[in-house]
Amino acid sequence: MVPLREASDEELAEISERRQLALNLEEMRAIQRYYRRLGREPTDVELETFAQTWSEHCVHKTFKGVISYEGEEIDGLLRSTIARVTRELSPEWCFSVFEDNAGIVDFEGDYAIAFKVETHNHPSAIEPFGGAATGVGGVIRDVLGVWGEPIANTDVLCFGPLDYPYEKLPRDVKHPRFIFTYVVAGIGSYGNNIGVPTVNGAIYFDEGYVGNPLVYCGTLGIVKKSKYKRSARPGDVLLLVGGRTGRDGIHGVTFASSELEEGAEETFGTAVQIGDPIEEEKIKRAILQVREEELGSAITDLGGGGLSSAVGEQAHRFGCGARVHLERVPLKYAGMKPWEIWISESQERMLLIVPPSNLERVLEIFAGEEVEATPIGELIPEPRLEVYYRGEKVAELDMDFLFSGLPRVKREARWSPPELEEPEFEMRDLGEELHRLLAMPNIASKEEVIRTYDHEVKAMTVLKPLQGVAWDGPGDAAVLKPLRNSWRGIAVSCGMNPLYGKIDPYWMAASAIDEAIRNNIAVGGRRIALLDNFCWGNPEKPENLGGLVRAAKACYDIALAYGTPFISGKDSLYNESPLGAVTPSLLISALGIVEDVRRAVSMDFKERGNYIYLLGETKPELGGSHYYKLRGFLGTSVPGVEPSRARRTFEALTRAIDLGLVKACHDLSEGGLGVALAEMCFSGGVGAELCLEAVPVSQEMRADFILFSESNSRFLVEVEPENAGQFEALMKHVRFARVGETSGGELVVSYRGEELLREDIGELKRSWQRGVAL
Amino acid sequence: MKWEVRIAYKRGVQDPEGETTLQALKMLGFEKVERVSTAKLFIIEGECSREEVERMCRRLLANPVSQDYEIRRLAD
Amino acid sequence: MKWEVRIAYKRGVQDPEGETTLQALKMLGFEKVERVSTAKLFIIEGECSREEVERMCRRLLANPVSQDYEIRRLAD
Amino acid sequence: MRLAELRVLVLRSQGTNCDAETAHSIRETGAGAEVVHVNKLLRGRRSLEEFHALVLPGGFSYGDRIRSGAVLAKLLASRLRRELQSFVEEGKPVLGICNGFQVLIETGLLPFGEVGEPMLALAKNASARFEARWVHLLRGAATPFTEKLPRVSRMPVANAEGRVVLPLGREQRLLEELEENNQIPLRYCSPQGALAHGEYPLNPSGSFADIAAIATPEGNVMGMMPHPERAFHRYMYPDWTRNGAQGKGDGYRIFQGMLEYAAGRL
Ligand SMILES: Nc1ncnc2c1ncn2[C@@H]1O[C@H](COP(=O)(O)OP(=O)(O)O)[C@@H](O)[C@H]1O
Ligand SMILES: [Mg+2]
Repeated sequence: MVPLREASDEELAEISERRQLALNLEEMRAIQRYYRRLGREPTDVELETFAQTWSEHCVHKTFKGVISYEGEEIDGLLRSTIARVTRELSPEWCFSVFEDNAGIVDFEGDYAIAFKVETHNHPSAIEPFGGAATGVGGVIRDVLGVWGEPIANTDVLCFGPLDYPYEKLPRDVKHPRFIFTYVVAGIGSYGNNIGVPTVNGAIYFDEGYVGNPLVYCGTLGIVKKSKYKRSARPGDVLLLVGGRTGRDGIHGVTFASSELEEGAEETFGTAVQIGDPIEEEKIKRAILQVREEELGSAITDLGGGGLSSAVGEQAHRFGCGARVHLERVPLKYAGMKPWEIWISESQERMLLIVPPSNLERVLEIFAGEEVEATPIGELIPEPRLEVYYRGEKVAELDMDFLFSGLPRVKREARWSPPELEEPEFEMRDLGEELHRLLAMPNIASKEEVIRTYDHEVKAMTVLKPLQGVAWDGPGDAAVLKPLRNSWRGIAVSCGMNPLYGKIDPYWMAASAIDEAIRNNIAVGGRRIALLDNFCWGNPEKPENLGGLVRAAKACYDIALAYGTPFISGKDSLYNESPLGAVTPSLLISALGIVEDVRRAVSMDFKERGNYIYLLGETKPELGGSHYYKLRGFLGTSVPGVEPSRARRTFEALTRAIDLGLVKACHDLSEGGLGVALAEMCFSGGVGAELCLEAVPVSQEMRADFILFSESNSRFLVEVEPENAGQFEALMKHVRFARVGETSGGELVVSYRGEELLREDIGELKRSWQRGVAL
Repeated sequence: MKWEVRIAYKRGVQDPEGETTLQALKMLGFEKVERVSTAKLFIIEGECSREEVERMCRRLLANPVSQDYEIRRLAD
Repeated sequence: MKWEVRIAYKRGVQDPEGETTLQALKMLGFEKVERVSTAKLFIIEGECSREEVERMCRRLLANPVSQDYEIRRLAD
Repeated sequence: MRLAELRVLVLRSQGTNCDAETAHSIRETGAGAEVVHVNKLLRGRRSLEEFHALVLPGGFSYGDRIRSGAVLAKLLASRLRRELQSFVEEGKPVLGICNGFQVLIETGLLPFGEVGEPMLALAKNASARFEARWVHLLRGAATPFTEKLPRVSRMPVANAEGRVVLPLGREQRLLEELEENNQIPLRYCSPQGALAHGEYPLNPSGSFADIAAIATPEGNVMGMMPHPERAFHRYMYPDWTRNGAQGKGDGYRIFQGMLEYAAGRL
């Protein structure tokens, strides 16, 4: 028993602190009132249950709380922005959104696709190999947790500069190179071992990630709608399957909801885990068999909060209660306290709910795969969570209070534009600038990393991350063919622009959405669904939250205008280190449908003598661009998004692709026109001649700005001359122009008759490939 | 000089390789084995001081959060 | 009883991990390192004789073509 | 026997992860394929004898712990020795892909078809990394598996331990013997078909003498590092957007060769 009823505010705060509950005073007071009403003291198991269930990680207090922003009361940021897009669009092809571990959209016939992206930032900062590996393992379990068969992984990684000086590192902060090396190894190791291809991702480098590296892990899976069971009832057995429970991962969620302070290694050392992909592979086989035979009535993964969250949430979902006997949980070693068993976050475990009549067969399936499966309790009709240990009741909680007693957080949000200036500088030799841009770590080839990931296991990866004549060009999106007997495919892409956020998070978010979508469109994707992943600093600081609110508002505005619903997402707040808050980062992942994978388009130029078209308008938008960064500036002219015009471009391009008119297509992103064009050239082994004056611009612009502006919603397209008429007719309502032709072995750019740049494409490729070495 | 660095996961951190090895040994008929754990060695040669080897461990070879390392000087 | 089995690539068989570790250490500024090689340890506990551990090595733990093994008894 | 009557065993254990696409490939080639867990064989619930061919697919059997393929191989060699040996001696085809190749080497079945101590090793790639990339393969000795391949074929590798190592001091002699016996069906080469000569990444693992596959002298057992099931259709190729998505790929020919051989001898 923990004496709480008589505790003063100071004592409440002290209890929360000492037990690492990460509950604030108001929450502690709500708990205190509850026990005063009950007329008893809480047990440690109960307190821990609150700490887990009410953690930022599990309930997204900030995203669901009340935020006051510029005189406006935002009643639930998630509900009023991200989820609202989906509500207002309510497409009939969304099978399950925001309620499950993963979002699910229709695919073909009975098949649907699940997609989830998670972050594993804190663990990766401390134990990069294990942190990244368990990030992959965790998100794969999210897909298993919707009865999905995992078919592909994605990973987006953010690190400090690899040449960061050691002397500048605070104690306990690991060098970006160390983190990079081991994060990549961890992702590869887990994905390769479990046999799920890693097909799409990105890597960003920025000073803001030195203390706060970001590791986003995504998994896609195939769901059979008719076998998607969510029908648990009182009397059904709670079956814990997978690895044994140990002390590892204890307080992982409270850890994730706290700032990384000095000494975090000691405090949270137990939060570190390495993971065992083979165990998860066995679990996967068994679960898919249980699915095929329709033996389960519900399923969920054990993630943050361990059993305490999983059991409670499942019971809550089915409007009943649960009874659990903790001594039945198989342990790695003796001596664990009941509360430790209850909240342990040991990896590779899942919770199945099984009607008693099916239990025997389910146990047989798990035994067949050499996986431990243990009934640990059952659902009960009373809305109570009862936990026993060796016959003694160690917790009894009211489901209602547990799930609705959390005081809503109220937060202040503020945002004021940073004081920045548009730089003035002279144009230098554009050939050299192009080489240097291509070698910038954010733009340079990630081939060394990508090749350590198996991206083809399962033989479904039709459009691979690396494309072109030498199989090494940077693709815009991966295309998968999940069913052996259907040509229908899915396109997976992402978008992220941390640099823009330093100017305005609104346009950062808008740009990320635009980028994720245009990457998807570029390969032939359509009917696009989005996922959002916010990584931000402490939301209790109004300036941090202000940026977050702006980004969320952009998500609403832009995604709605594009008609692209959000189906899932996640936020990771409190990314703070001794070096300060993380660079606010919003990852947008996109999932599109490709009607026939044989029509998918890669980004490499195919042949000499074809026309090159540029779709979309180029504006003097270089704020946050890599060209500015190269010259040491940030600027203010962050790229905007004009959804109605962009949508016309997207739709026209999709039609052109469907008609087979597009030989190659690449979106313009970091480094703008110059970089995209160079990439298409060296990937295809085909040169190009470009006339800059032909580029459709919004106003008179300098040549270097035309070449390196990062305006959104633009594509380069290769079209055979005989199809030019048909292609141009399709583009009637789109701002576009023919800007050049594919040619020999050089990239030549001229402006009003003057040659600005003439570079050998092999040399350009070498610059690009020098950028990031593993 | 020749140094031997031995790196092992801390107690409490899973050692799947040790566990699989144990299972495999049993399946092959070595019934009496009770526990297997694994570790990794780096043998480092060169004119380095113990402090330098320490630093190598902390910067590259080991992660002190999850792993223990032990440094031993070997005869040349 | 507690045995330590040390498995390493035979001399003459390339040890890629040792080589990349050497490069990485040099990149990190440890210029004086001249050679790095690696090995793996299995710590085996149970009532087994040295002969049995020998047999484990030959039957499972080492590939005789590429690897050498060394067995050492540890204090319990 | 007709292809459709053939029953192929695709053997899996914990950590095998290429069994589904491998079985698909066999079925699409026209034969029957069944994925069976090794425990079923070990417990006598299923038997090798039921099948006309055996495929050991890729993946990470037992997590590749200790050494790639070692645990599964030692289980097979110690507990199914006789069945396996007679399967091979009857001339039934056995194909090991990637991890399966490692298993075949560790059982001793490669190179000379005898279950026993390994005579070869597959060691860590010279790059010390997992390597996922497409390679070019030069067809060498004729085996049932490779006879339908063009002189230069393409398939992807994806492994961390793919470097063939021959016993020290006896490399040249053994190599000559393997060559004389027609035991090296595939080698890494350039797109034009010139041997890789160890050059990275043409030979992605640093494999001795560019060896990508090894067969027994009889030719009915072959292990290969590349994954034919991932090169089964043209649309799986990394550059099909340049050269077309229609038709079967080189991987198909491996399965076709194996199955036609099995059908022919029954
Ligand atoms: N960490 C990563 N994991 C997997 N794939 C990656 C990773 N980083 C980049 N890629 C892949 O490389 C290709 C190019 O990515 P990127 O360099 O971000 O290109 P771009 O910005 O031009 O779209 C894409 O297919 C992407 O999925
Ligand atoms: Mg792109």
